Amino acid sequence: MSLLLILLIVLPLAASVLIMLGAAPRVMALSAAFLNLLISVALFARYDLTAGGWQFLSEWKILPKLGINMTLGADGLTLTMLLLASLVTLSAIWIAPKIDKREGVYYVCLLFISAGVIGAFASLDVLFLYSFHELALIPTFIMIGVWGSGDRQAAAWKATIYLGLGSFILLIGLLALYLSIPAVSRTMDLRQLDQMAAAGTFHPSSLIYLILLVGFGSLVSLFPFHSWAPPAYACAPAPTAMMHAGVLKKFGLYGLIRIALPLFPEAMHQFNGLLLLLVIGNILYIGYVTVAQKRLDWTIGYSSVMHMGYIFLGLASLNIIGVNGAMILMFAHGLSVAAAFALCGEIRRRTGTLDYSELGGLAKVTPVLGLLFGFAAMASVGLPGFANFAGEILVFFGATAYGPAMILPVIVGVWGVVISAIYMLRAYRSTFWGPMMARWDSLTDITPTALWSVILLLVPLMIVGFYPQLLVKMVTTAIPR
Amino acid sequence: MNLSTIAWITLFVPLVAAALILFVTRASKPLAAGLVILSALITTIGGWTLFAKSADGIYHGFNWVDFGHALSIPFDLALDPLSRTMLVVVTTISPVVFIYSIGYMKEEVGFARFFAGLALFLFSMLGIVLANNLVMMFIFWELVGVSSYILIGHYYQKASAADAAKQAFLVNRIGDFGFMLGILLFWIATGGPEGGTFTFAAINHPAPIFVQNPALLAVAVVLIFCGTVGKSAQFPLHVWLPNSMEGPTPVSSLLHAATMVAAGVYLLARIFPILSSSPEASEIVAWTGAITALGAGILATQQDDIKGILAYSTISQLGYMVTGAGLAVSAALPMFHLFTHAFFKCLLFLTAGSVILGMHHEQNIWKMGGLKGKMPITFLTYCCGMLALSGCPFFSGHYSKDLIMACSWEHHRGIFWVVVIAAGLTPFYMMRQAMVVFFGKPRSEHSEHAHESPLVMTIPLILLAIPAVVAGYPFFEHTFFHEIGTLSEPEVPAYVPQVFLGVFLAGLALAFFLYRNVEKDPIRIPFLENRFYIDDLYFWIVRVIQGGFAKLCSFTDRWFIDGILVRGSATLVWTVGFALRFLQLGNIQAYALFFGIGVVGLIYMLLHVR
Amino acid sequence: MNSLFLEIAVVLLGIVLLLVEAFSDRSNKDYLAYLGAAGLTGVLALSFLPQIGPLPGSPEAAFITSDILSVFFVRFLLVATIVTLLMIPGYRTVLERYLPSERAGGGVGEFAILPLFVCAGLMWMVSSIDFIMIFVSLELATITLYVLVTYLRQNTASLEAGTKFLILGALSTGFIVYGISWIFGVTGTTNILALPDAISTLPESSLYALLFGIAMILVALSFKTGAFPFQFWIPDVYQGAPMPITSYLSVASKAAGFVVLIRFLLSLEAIPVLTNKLNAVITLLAALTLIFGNFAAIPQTNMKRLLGYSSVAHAGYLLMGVASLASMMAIPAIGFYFAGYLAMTMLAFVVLQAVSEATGGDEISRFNGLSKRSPFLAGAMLLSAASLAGIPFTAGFIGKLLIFEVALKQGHYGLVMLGCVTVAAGFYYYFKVIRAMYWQQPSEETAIPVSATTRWLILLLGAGILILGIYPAPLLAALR
Amino acid sequence: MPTLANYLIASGLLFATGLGVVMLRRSIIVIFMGLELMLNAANLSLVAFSRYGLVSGHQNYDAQILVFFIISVAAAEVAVGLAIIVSLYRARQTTHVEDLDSLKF
Amino acid sequence: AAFWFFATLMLLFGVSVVLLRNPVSCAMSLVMSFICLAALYVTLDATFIGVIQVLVYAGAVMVLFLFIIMLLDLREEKSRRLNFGATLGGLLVVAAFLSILTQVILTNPAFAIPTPVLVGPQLSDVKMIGMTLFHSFGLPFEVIGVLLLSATVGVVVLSRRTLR
Repeated sequence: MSLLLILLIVLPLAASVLIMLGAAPRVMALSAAFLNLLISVALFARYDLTAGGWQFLSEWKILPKLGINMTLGADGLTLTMLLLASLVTLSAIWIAPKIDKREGVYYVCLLFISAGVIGAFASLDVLFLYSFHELALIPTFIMIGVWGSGDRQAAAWKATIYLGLGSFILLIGLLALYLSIPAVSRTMDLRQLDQMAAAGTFHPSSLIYLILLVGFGSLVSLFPFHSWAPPAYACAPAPTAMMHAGVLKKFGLYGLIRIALPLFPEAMHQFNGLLLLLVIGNILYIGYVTVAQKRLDWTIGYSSVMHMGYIFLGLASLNIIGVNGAMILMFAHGLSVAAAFALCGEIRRRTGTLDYSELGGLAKVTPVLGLLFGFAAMASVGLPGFANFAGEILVFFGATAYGPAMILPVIVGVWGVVISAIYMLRAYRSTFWGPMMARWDSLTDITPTALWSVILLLVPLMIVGFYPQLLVKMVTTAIPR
Repeated sequence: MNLSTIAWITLFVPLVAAALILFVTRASKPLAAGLVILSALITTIGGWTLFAKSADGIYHGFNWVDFGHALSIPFDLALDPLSRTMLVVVTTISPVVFIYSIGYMKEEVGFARFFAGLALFLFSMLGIVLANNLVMMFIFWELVGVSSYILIGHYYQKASAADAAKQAFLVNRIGDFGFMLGILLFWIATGGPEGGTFTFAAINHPAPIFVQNPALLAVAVVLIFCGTVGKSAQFPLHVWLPNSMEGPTPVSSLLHAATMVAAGVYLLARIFPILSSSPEASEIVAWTGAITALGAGILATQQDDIKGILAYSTISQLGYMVTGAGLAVSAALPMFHLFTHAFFKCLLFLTAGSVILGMHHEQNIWKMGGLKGKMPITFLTYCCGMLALSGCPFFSGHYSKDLIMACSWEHHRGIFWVVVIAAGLTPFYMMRQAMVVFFGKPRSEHSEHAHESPLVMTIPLILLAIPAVVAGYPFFEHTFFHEIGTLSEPEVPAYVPQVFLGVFLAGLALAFFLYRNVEKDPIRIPFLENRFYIDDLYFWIVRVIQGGFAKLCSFTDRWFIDGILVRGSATLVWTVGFALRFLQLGNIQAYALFFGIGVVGLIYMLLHVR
Repeated sequence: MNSLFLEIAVVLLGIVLLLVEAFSDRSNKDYLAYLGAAGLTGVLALSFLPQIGPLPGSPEAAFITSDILSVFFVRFLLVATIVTLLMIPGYRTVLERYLPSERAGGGVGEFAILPLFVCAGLMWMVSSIDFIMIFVSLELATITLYVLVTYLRQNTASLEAGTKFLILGALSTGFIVYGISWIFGVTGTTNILALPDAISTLPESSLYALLFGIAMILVALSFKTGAFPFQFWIPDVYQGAPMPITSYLSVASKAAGFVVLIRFLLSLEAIPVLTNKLNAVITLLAALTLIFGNFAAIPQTNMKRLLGYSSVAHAGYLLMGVASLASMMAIPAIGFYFAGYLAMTMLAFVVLQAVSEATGGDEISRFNGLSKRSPFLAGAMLLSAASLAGIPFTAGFIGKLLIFEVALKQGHYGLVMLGCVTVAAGFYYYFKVIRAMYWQQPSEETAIPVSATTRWLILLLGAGILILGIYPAPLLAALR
Repeated sequence: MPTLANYLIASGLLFATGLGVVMLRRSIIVIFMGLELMLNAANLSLVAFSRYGLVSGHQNYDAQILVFFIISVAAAEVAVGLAIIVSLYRARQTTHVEDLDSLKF
Repeated sequence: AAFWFFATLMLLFGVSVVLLRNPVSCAMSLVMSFICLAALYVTLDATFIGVIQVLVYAGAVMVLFLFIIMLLDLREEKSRRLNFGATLGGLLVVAAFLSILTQVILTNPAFAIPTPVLVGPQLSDVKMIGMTLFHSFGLPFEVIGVLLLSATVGVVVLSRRTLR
């Protein structure tokens, strides 16, 4: 029984308790995040690929009668997501600016989000998978409301209610799933669920899949359940946006991969048309919405919605290649969008505005910032050399392999790459290139802290981009046969 | 040191140089230049060694992605006659241009950034050359795209430069859209998850599906060809190349004349067997090339920017190559023209750069004049390049062009005549440029005080002038092309070469008499000056159609999905709550009344519901 | 030990305290509250001794039973009363402000003692199986509550609340009595457990009469449990009543009402002719209550009143459980929900009491910037709000989970869908408090004092919320 | 001889009258009287039931006991209620329901 | 005969409680209808209850009422504008209630039975009640006791002018 996973969850919580009791917030938070990164790297390295399957298991009995226990375990996908989570957490905490009001609350919120998402990824029990994710709801609400910018209150409300409703629908779906198990063997343990599904001993109604799709979908901002995301990300303080768009959002996809993929194969085939329709909505429609944006933060917010489309495309292709691509894309998008939001926040802190009409030519005064943003932008455009490209191309191969039904989605997807180039280059052009307003002459370039916390995100992105097989062989362990 | 090591080193040295500059020596100019040129020279040595040792074979690196049977994307280097020849071209021209750049960029800010960009480009270009499969090629294809983006946007403070860079990237992306689909189509056609592949070796044998269904094959090939259209600036995606002249001249010379834009043609040469196995596709390719050659030639006659003229001539020449690829019996033909063109066009751009420097960054030819005395070396080398380009006998360009002519006559008369006209235009606009720039009397005080460029720039000119003249001679033809495929002159009636010669002389003479000491262009055709209004048309499409659609989407997203569906339902709930709360009147009797109503209702329901 | 002793012990405790109060002349009457709490704790301890119900055949056996339901809810009521009593010292200043007393502390003593009698009444109520017993114990609790609600005699709000409570309460009494008489008239018995047999022998023709009686009883119980449209008294009375009494009303008396309702329905649901009818009625009540409680709470600005609406909302969720009584998990679910409900609601009230004590009002705006003025209170309120809204790792979440599970199991899909919407609404109005505490700036910076009792109370309740939320197994085992 | 139905209807009417008083009159005292009427209506029906529903020829005295309880409870209720009304009057100088609307919405 | 007489009388007085404006007269008619009710009890052979009824209601309760009315010296209800909506609603509810009730009663033959005769040598009413009360209803009786106690305390607390 390995305690490393529970340690991953406990460390942030412990740190936040200490902060509540008056320890120095930033120090505590940073050290917890750093330790977490170390642990997850260690886990990632120590995972036994030849054995595969679930490892580092540990279990606590919670409701044994109902077959609900807190079970932690990890396979390749989990570890990848944990790595993502701890990377982004550290970067987010590291890049957090000087907080003058209620510093403690700020870091406690961040740590809670981190703990929640880590717990969600590490849980083998569906109920805890869900519960841990909810842990982030209130902190996000508080952070956007207190330290956000722009029309932050409305954004916070919308996101909170939307996600609350979405996750409750999800809960209902999970309950329905649970109840559709023959009463003797009721359980929420993923492993047993998979076994049952593999053995064909239980066949949940495909309606449940739809409920789950709506529930998870609205957490992932699947079109048309996306309208909470852009304002929330645009208004949230950079670290929150990083955590939420980078990691938390991936939970919905993670859940679909873990639950829908193994348990609802027929249903997924049956409703693939619907899903593909929504995917096209995500890529094409949201893509063009993104093109129409006039502010940097909104552009990135919408782009993060659009890119979910590729991941869903990968899932919808229902084969090892596509799902693999989706998983890699989850990792890649998490890092790249986090970097983008981090730099967004840096720019906002310097200029106080992200309106294209007021920016321009900043590369002159903040060359390093410009360079980093260029990396982030190119990553999200899907340039080879970044993990995003690897993910996207795998998604395309997978989708192509699915069959003729995918012709249109694939064409749309490949065209989506052009769209994202359109808005990203536009964003870069109107932020960092072109003539610069005189009022920005005094801007200072990025601080070393911020520089390194962004590099922390970009380096893994490029490593994986150069050698995707590194992740491929990890995440493949999570793909149901 | 075995050959594969050499190959790998050759490929990665420039990347290392770029990385070093980026992370270590960003500050120092000489270090940056030194590193890059060093790496370039290493690649030169490597390239030539590989060529000399005729080190053919597949050098396996690692599996970039590997799902075993279902899909595996190997990262291999392919060395064969084709890639070796191309390798020589790239590795030979690059260091020369790099050296030239030292002089050209001396004064510039962002010197290091510029050289890092060049190194990155060299790496990606070599990647394209050595790639063994379509995906690898696509990867480096994108990378040259981004390096060209960086280099065009070197003067990012200039709005025009920034826009040009953006446009170049996007237009290429559009081409790559087709390229990607083509790759997918080839993969699925060759078996997809059941052992689909995309190594050139494999796809060049038509897959069974393609044999049964030639139309599908044509589609696949044309999709790949889209990549060429984008990268090699063929009509209708040619618009970016003239604008890319916003970049520093060495960039225009190396990327946008000699090597990168030729990658498209190289791609066609790579897939030549499959291309030629599909007549429809070949015809489409040929016509695209021909139209491009002609159109660009026409446009070149009315440009006033010294680099603009060259840019259009580049497009036109690329058109030749593409036509060649469409019509030839072997990949050697387009490659041959690519080969010769690389040298003389690179040379021409460098001379133009030297002129521009001499003119203190004045690019309008109508501000120049009478420079032949003031910058003799530049002038002479320019003449070599210009004659080679115009297809003057005994100059390299003549031979390659001649072959393309012959072959087009053999296969397709229509195309032949188009190409002939284009061939006639070339000497005309080149002569026009020469007359206006070098002859006559100065038209501005810049040209009064123009001066020859430093040795660091003139030596490269001389170095390039030599191959510009000789590169077409049979020796080179034999050395570099017989392994690729036959270049034997097809049997053509005597009038074909005569026509060719005739149009050459005609163009030359016409330009000579028209532009002999004139102050301003005697012929002004707005339709041509405005590039057939194609750019404006595209601009309009982007602004109105795409922009409009985007606005529409954003509007519906804001007001329908978010407005009505989301906020609407929220408001509904809020309203209901607000209304319900007014039942809570605070008056006991009201409560008693509701109570009574409740009682009656409850009893009634309990009694009568089934 | 005989379960009858518990109630009697509580009554005796009350009488003793009355005597003590009468013969001691200490002006500070807090010690009475503490004594009462201590005594009840003792009784609570007693309740964990192995107990037997009244001996079969003994006259009490006709009125009182000792089953899981009664055992659990007796303890529940004891805990609720203890918490209420511990709230009283913190409330003393308000009492002294509004009571016309010659010298300090006048009348405070009775305020601390009367809850004991209410508690006894409710304890009898939850363990009684006979309408006569139910009636008298209900009246014992209710009449005493009339007094307690009106206790702040010089505070018009309290008086108004008391009057409304009195009249509507008496009204419902009238109905329950009338209902009892009808059921007696038709079946010839007043014993709930005897009902099924009695009904089974009834002629078809007298079904309506029976239903009439049942309807009357349901009306009265809906009034107690605060189901729409009999919930109207709740927001007003909660807003006006003294804080500890409000929390007591919202937890204890509601629970007792639910227990009686459950007993009643359990005995009736077995009867085929009634099953569908009752099911339909309860489902409808649940739906209406959910809608009203949650939606009408959205625009509220007064915290106390908001909690009133929220208690209606929770009644709705509990009714969902009651509508699914057929499932054997229903009673554990409801019991668990109540346990969580006690912890989170009372926690909310304790914090609210401290805050309004310091700021002099119950509006939500009084919470502005609480996270600065007292992070402790803010954290506690955050926890309680989270639990009320049903965030995981709190008791509220597990409660909702179990309730929705049984509802799904019984196929109340409509209710479940409605439940989703109302839960979302709940997020809105509970988060309004969080918003006030964390987003808004405080009107003044001074820290809010928290007395030791309050602090411990908060810690206890908070721990309860978390423990129930993270490790619910033991309680559920106790309930099954 | 009157039948059980007659008594029931009588009690029902009385109950309804009480309800009417509660819903129509505005003086709290009178409303309170109405409530008393309702309780007594219940009593009447109880007694009637006990008289008509004989067990082994005797009246069913349970009902009468209940009546007895109800009367005493009612008495207590009246006492408390009137006390409340008195203190309300002392504070507000009114016994009018319409004056009690400070708590609403 | 007696039934009809007292029933009608009781109802008339009951209705007059609704109609009369003056609280005093309301109280008087209330007590009158209670006395009629007591009479009805007697017709149902529930003499003890009848007596209690007279004592408690006609005695204690009614005195209490009058006492309070005098104490607060409530004049006639100020004739405020009649709230038609409420009134109408109230009347409708009452009517609906009655209609359902009568329907319930009349449709049930079991209620149409004439008065059954009491058989056997029975102890007096009082004795029977006493016995049942103290034999089997001890527990509720205790509860009533507690109730009265706490009610007393409550009333004292509520109505003392000043508390000590």
